[in-house]
Amino acid sequence: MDISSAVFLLIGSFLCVSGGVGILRFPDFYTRMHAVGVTETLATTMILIGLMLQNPDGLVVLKLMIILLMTLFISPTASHALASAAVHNNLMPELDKKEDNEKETSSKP
Amino acid sequence: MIMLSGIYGLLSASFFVAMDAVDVAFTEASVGAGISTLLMLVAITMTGRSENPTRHKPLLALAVVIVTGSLLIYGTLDMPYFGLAQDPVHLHVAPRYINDSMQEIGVPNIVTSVLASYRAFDTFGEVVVIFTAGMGVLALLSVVRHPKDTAEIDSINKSMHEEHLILRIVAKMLIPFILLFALYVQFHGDFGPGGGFQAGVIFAAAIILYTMLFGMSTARRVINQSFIQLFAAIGVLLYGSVGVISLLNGKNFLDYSVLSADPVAGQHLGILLIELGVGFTVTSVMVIIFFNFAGRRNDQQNKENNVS
Amino acid sequence: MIMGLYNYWIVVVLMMVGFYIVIAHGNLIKKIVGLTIFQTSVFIFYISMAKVDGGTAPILAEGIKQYSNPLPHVLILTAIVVGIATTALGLALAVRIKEAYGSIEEEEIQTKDNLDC
Amino acid sequence: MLIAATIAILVVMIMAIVRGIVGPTLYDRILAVNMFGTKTVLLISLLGFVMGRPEFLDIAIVYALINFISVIGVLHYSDASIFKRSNQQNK
Repeated sequence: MDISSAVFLLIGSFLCVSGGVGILRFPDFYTRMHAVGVTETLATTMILIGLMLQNPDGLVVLKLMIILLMTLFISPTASHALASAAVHNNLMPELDKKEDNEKETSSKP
Repeated sequence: MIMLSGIYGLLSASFFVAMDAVDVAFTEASVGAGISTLLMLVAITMTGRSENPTRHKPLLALAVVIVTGSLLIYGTLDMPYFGLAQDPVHLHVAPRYINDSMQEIGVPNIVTSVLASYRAFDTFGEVVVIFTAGMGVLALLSVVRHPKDTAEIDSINKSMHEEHLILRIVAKMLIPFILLFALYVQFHGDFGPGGGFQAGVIFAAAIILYTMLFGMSTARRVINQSFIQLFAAIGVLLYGSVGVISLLNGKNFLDYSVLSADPVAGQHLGILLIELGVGFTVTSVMVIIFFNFAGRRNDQQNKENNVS
Repeated sequence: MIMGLYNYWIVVVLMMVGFYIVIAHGNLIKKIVGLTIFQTSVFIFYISMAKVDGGTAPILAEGIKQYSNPLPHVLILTAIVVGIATTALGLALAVRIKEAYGSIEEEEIQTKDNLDC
Repeated sequence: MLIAATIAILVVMIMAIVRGIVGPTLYDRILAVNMFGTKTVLLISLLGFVMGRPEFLDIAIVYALINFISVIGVLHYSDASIFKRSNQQNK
């Protein structure tokens, strides 16, 4: 039980950190959002499952399940709203600005 | 800049969790991160975001600040150390609350029992302050309603499936859950972190979410202004009348042991009632504040559009 | 051992940041932001005083001897909600001042006031 | 292991703050705040377990909800509004 919980927590932390590196290092808004939005849900799921395995007590697991469900609903919706706001207000991706494709490598996900 | 203040609210709430102040963290989570950020943002869009770069005398201000700060730091040298159990703060009334509240009040959450029973008169004062602030905002910002509301509601309903479809559907799924959760917080305050203040803010947050996504007029049709004002007053009156009932029964103001034959059961009932009063008042005052700010802003924008 | 006082220093620094914003900026909204920062520093001051080493949250449970001090928590809990209500009142005043004077800069408001007299 | 996860999340939160301060556009800042919020939810749940009283997950639930509401609110009322009916407002 402990080992599996530790594995889940480790995977979750790793995903979190990779998302954090992504938000720091990526060149423009859309790639940053890609980095965060993709890692966020899986990282949250992993960490919360790890916590559930730590304490298999009814009420605590129920509350963790609620948090998990909320995150699964909320975080993609927030990402969607943010991205559509950016598109709506004519924020151009980096690649469209530079018509020559020399910088392609900088935005590889 | 306001985004950073949002981060600040989030950060201070997690700090409060680390400091074991779960009730305070709960309040700060719902207030500091959500509503205060929103209010600041609405106020900034209404007043214009440009700032005059000329300051009074920044150097003088800096000097005053540094002198005051160093004096304060010098003053802290005599303060008790952080986290010691023998600090003077912990030696006077706190042991009594911690040791005796279970027999006297019968509520596991000491914060609730102190808030709603030992220091209920203080809390009554706070509720009245909140009520007065809400009325002040109402007096300052309320606008005359326009008769074209129904047209706007129709246009929102028509655009339902074109604009923000995902947001609206998800919000429709979330809002009942938020309201339910607020009720849980309201009535679970005796046993865990929670109570009237927090529940009120969460309730108001749900209504604010609805207002933002479905438009001001729709929300006003659900909750109209005079109804919500009545609600705010009912909260304060409920709180006060519990106190008056105990006065009439020959006990002190807000001494709940008369409410039932068994004193502890009376305390339970009293705490439940006044938490309900607090919840009513906080919800309706927050909603009043938000409605008036947002309504004023819509009004300003309509005027600008008509001019241009 | 003097490091045992660091919580007060953090509070003082935050408080001074808020104080500086209040006295150095002419913009009324900025002043209100400064006041909220000041307010939060006072909250942190109270809460950090309530902390007891080895104690947990003041909700009675079996097998726990040491609790943090519940009284400051009560005071701050109500103060936060009152704080947002009064901040809203201040913002409402700022909005009305903007409508009446066309500006929320302190100096411009004063010059306009002096012209009226 | 709980401690390690907590530290990882703290590091990520610092990264998000850096992006929130540096962030060239408004959207970067909102993104940073959103990320910060979800990480705070995780941090609070983890802290509850670290301190050995995991009953207080209610705060994390409130956080998840309020974070969503504030992101929507910011998108509604800032320059990044998605709710503009006519294009000339608010520019």
